[in-house]
Amino acid sequence: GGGDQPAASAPAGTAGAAGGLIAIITPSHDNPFFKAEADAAKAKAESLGYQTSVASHDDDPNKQSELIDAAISRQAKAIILDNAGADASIGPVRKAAEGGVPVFLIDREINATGIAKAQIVSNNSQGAQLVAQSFTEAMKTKGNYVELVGKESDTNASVRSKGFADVISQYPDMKAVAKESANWDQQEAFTKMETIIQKSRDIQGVIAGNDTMALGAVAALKAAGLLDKVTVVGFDGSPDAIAAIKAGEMHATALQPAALGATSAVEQADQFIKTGKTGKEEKQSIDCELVTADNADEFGVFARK
Amino acid sequence: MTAPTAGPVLRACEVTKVYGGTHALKGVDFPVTPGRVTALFGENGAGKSTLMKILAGIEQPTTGHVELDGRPVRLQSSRHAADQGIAIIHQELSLCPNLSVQDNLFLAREVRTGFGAVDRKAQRRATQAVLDRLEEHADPDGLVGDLRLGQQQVVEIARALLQEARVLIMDEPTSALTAPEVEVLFRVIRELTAAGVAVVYISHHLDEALDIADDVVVLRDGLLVATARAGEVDIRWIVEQMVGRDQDTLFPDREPVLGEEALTVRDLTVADPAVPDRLAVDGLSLTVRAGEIVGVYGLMGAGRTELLEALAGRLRPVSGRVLLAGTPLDGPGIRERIERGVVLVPEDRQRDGLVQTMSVGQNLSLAALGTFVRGLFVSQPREHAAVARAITDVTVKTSGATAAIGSLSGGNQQKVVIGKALLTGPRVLLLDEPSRGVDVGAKADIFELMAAQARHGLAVLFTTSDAEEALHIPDRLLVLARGALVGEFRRGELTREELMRVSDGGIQAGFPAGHQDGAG
Amino acid sequence: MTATATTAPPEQAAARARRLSLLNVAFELRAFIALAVLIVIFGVLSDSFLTVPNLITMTKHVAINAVIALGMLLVILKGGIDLSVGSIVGLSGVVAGELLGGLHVGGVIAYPPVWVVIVLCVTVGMAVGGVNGLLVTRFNVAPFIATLGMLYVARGAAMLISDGATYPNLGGNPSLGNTGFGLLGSGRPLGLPTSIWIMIVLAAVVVLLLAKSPFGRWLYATGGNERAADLSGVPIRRVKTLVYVISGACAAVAGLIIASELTSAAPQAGETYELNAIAAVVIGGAALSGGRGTVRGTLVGAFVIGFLADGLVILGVSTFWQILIKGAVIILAVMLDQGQQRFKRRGAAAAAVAASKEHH
Amino acid sequence: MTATATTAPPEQAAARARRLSLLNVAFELRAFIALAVLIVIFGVLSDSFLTVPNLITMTKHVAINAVIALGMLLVILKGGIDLSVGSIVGLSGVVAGELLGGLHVGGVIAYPPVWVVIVLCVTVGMAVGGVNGLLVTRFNVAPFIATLGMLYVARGAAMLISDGATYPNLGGNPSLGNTGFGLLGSGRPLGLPTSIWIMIVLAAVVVLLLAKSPFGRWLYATGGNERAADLSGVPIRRVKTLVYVISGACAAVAGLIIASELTSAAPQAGETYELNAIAAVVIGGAALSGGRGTVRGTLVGAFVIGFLADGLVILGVSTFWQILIKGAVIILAVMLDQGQQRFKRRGAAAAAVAASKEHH
Ligand SMILES: Nc1ncnc2c1ncn2[C@@H]1O[C@H](COP(=O)(O)OP(=O)(O)OP(=O)(O)O)[C@@H](O)[C@H]1O
Ligand SMILES: Nc1ncnc2c1ncn2[C@@H]1O[C@H](COP(=O)(O)OP(=O)(O)OP(=O)(O)O)[C@@H](O)[C@H]1O
Ligand SMILES: [Mg+2]
Ligand SMILES: [Mg+2]
Repeated sequence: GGGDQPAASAPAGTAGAAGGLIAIITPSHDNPFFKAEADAAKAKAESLGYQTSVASHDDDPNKQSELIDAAISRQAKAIILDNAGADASIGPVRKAAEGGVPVFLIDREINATGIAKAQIVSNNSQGAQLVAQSFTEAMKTKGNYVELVGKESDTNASVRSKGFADVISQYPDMKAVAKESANWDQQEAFTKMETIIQKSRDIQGVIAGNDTMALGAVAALKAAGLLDKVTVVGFDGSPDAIAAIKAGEMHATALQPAALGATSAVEQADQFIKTGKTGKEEKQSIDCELVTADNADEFGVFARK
Repeated sequence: MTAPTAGPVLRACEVTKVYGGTHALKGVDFPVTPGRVTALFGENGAGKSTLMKILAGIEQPTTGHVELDGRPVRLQSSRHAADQGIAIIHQELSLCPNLSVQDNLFLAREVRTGFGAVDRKAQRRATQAVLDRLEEHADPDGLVGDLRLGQQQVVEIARALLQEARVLIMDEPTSALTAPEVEVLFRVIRELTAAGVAVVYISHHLDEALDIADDVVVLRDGLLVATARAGEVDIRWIVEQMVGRDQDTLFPDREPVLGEEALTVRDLTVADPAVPDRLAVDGLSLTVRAGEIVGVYGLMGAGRTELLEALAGRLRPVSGRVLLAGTPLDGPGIRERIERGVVLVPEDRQRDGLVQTMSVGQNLSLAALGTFVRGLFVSQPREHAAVARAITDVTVKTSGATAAIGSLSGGNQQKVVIGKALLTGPRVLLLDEPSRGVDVGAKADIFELMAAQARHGLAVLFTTSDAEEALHIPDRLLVLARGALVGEFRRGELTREELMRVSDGGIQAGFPAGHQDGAG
Repeated sequence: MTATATTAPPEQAAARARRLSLLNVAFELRAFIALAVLIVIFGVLSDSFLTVPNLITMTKHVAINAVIALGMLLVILKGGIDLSVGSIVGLSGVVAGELLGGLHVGGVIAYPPVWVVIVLCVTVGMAVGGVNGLLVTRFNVAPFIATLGMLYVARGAAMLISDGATYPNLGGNPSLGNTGFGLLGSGRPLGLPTSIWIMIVLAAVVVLLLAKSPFGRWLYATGGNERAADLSGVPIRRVKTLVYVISGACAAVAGLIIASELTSAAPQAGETYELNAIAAVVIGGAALSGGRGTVRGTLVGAFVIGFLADGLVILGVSTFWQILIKGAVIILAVMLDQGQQRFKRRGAAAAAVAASKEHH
Repeated sequence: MTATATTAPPEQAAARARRLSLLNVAFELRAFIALAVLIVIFGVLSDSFLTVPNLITMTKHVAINAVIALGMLLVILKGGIDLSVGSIVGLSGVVAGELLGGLHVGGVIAYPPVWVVIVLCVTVGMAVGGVNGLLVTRFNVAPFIATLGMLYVARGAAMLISDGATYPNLGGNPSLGNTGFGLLGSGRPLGLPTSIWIMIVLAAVVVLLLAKSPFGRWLYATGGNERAADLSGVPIRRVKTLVYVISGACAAVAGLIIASELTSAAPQAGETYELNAIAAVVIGGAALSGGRGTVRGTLVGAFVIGFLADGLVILGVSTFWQILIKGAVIILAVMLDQGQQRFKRRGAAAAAVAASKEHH
């Protein structure tokens, strides 16, 4: 929609008592996923006649809490938050709630209910299982595989890892030859993958906690001339990954509909601001979609075209 | 005043130089004549080095200018001056210890091969040649940092020679050299002047300087006070011009009242911190009584600084015992020794004496700070009172205790360092070259101060590189050579000539440099 | 005559002293001016910037960096640097989390009261600082390297203790008598957040320490000229070790504040905080070479960095620009400083010449 | 005859020279020993460690850090430090990505050939280094601060240019004639990865520069005794500026290698690489005070860090332990260094005493 108009010229009062500030806080925009998320929320909010302030907490819980403070003291109408840690974020979110600013969580949940108005998270565990399923099928349910885990101190890393395990553990012939953390980082995934290959070239699959790491692994496998023999799957559904899938370098990824979550969070915020309720229960999970060569063309930037 | 005959190649015209609060030069007009050796005399702090630095482009005159071949020039840098054919041997060594001898000699003047690489062979040959010319046996590829101070000074000389300059400035080139080494240098200088090179020669060894000089110029407190032909003057005249007053007023006669033995040192041996496999102090013994002023004379590198630093607790002796009024002083570090009454006024006040970032008052009170503490904090009234007293006692000329230390003249800075030491209420006062870089007035004050402290029963042990001081100030003079005691004399027992000879460690000319018959 | 020439007569010297002190003020104002400019700009551009609640909030954010920076100031005054503070922040939080979660002694689980937890965390910080000091003074490892090593060691330790996990709800449990940890972060004695009070008190203590105690004088002396300080009987080793210990303690306190505000402790907390602290100290006019620097300057520096960050967020400036601007501000501040220093020197020299003129 | 103790006739001087050079070797062996120990340990614990392909891979990983470290070595030899290299790595990758994506000149899009891209990226790196040099020499900002500021500025620039996004498939397009960028990372001339060749060539160049060129002498002189170097007419400002420019260029090359290996460029690439580079140089026995350090040592240092990291991965040691161990190794290496220095001095002193004793 025509949500690109600057905050100042936002059509005031499109919906009665609208207007006011909506704070959008996400992890660093140097990851396209969060950028897409933030852009979608911003566009939606402005189209509904709100001012927006977009900021990134770079996964530093303290910075996040500072940003929330700022939003409170600026009497924001609502906060759209992709948080910096399931436990580390509880305090700040409660603080906001007590400060009279409703918080709407997207993408990542927190380990507490009743303090955020909504927790709209893409179902990581479901997505992980989706990917793992297609991963095992592609590997004919047997063979050696490597798992690249995200930052150990990030809940999504463990949730996804667990989701993978739930599926793969059903197949006794699938062996994990290595499980390394690459901190969500491409270069680190590349280096670690190369080293792991040195340990054993007998690898049929790589399952990564996000697409950045998956692409790092792809580069390493390509260099080692193993790519065609190895099935690589990732998570997020980033444009780069989808391109790689089209190119046949990656097998699959789970696309989290970032835009969808963000926009519906803003809609519910708008609802709440006007009516005092969201009309939905707190925990809402948006299922991830499996992206493979078959349906890759149907997807754009973290959303169906 | 006689003017030099041939037209000067280089000339300082009405040059003044101001450092912070110090007026190092006050309108000096100084000509340098080709083919002649101009000896520049002056006490510590007279402004000799400053004048030379200006002629060599290292410092810019505050007012006035420099003329080369009669035309005014602005020498922006030492390099620029060097390109004009002006070479200088710096008073304080300026070599890179982490580079080899040849690298130092050719630094920024490297000989290059066709590919623009450094031509080590050529450099080594040239280095060997110039070292041979100076009869120095150092290895062209050895690290300068491993050389004896004297050898380092020869390297410094060699570098200047390599530049084949028209004007060669030598600021204290022999301060660490032994008589034979000096002989060699003089031979070289004569060769140079014969070839028409203009030489400026500065040395605290007056007779040595007078030997080599053709013209004599005397500076005092930044003013040019006299010029003459070397043939027409004698040392006595030079000293009068330098001091500008009757010797006796500068060196007051005193009758010491000697008390108990305050400081006793038995075969003290100290390794040179800079060059560990060299002993700076080698099995030295001495005593100083309360109320006595003992002087230590020696060439640079003789080990005086190490001796005093060992006594003050900065250097750990390798062996030997130190007794304070009979009780052993081994073990404890600087802090404890200060508390027990042994305090050092260091040689280099910029490096070891003053904290440039602190005020005059804070510098004065630093060493005695503990005594002003009441409860948790430093009691301001007590500190201020003490500081005020110190400022008047040591007669520091300053705008006040809060003035920046950098705003003081060299002499007054030195007085602050002494005042700091005295505030600790010492029983033994160690001073390393207290008169270095200090003007005549301040110098007299400092000697008077030392005398006064001695009268109050302090034991005073000080070092000097100045023969006049060595001969007149101390009640007893110890002469050091290469860390060993080579002579001990009462005041008046000794002439300058004897002093010079002794201080080489009793070397008969002809012996290879640096050897000694452990005399003493 | 010549005597008067070598040193200016009192009245002129006094005049010069006055001029210098004036310049000094101007020179410290530099940081203030930067801060003022920031406040004005942001105040004009956003009406929500200059509100009391926002100012309090921003000050609260500043407090954390300021607390670390005050410790860093001491280290820098000594002529050193402490890269390990960021990791100490994380470590202290983790230790707090571990302790509040209960200690397994023998079979039973003991829940230490909050004050004990705080004391222990600060002690841990001091211990790490102590190691830094030991490496620097005894094994004369360069401060940069020693604290760089400890940066990794302390972070690794924090990760290992917590196994990379975050400690949730540190609120404590009334039945266990270990509640009250939250107050550190969320308490508001006299209407101001605790962290601000901590900053104020700490600043006051450090001011006293530097201005009145012998230690302060020793510290300035050691930083200004270590050799001279040593020869004057200053216990330089003790001074040097102590500053690292204090710096460690400050970092630990900051870690506690953060953990308490979030009522949870993450092992990766505090990454790159050392850089912000150093920046604050330097913007405040301290010299990395040591001996020069003030508490006032450091606080102003911390405010500059903090207000800049928050202000840019309020204006909705992109994070990318924020990074770039931060760098530019650091460089500019120090360039200004240098410029002023040079100007100062020239002024002094000029005065001296003038003085000399009158005598010839 | 105390002669031996005080002055040295040729043959003795030679002897001392030999002794010192021996000690020097031992002292560099230190780093080698550390490396050997690592190799043995890992070799024993894992049979896949000491295989040729694995050694090649690990060397490839080392190469990136080594390339940066060689630039850093020059800066440290001068007595400075360069914190901006990590950001330059990111920036150079981004610039490469932007250029390979095509330049919009007027209406049309121009696709510069790969060699142009490479040249431009290196130029950008040199430019950033040039700014560092300018700040240090002209505005005498402390190197730590100047490069800290540029760390932020360069990173911010990288983020802004790329708008935080990663540049995918830099493989290029035959039709556009800008292919071949991948070779930098994946090419294997003579069986060795390009990056290793780059490291070897660069190391050779730096060795020549330091050992044979006047610039090398000037650099050691400036680091050893800046005043003396200045008085001898060494253009210290040019020397200082140049080292930062070279360091920037090296970082840019590293950035290109990474981008080419991944055939994609991320703006946040290279974060904290500066620390690894500094660690390598220091473990290699260089002194942060300047004037002391060698290419050999630096390479060994880079290998120690690289092999340590990869070895721990092969052993499957947790990332947390990896962090902690890295810190410990850095500290240990430098402590060893210091220890050796002191030992050296004590030994020498003892010898001197002995010498003088037998003559009394
Ligand atoms: N860089 C400087 N900063 C401040 N004062 C200085 C500086 N250099 C010299 N002075 C002062 O200038 C005066 C003259 O110094 P200079 O070194 O020229 O004397 P000198 O004749 O060489 O003494 P010496 O015989 O000890 O070498 C002294 O008072 C000294 O303290
Ligand atoms: N052989 C040497 N090689 C290198 N450095 C030396 C040598 N001898 C002395 N030095 C250094 O020169 C400085 C002065 O020499 P030293 O203190 O040993 O004798 P000194 O009589 O005090 O000379 P000075 O006239 O400088 O006081 C000291 O720092 C000392 O470390
Ligand atoms: Mg002189
Ligand atoms: Mg001395």
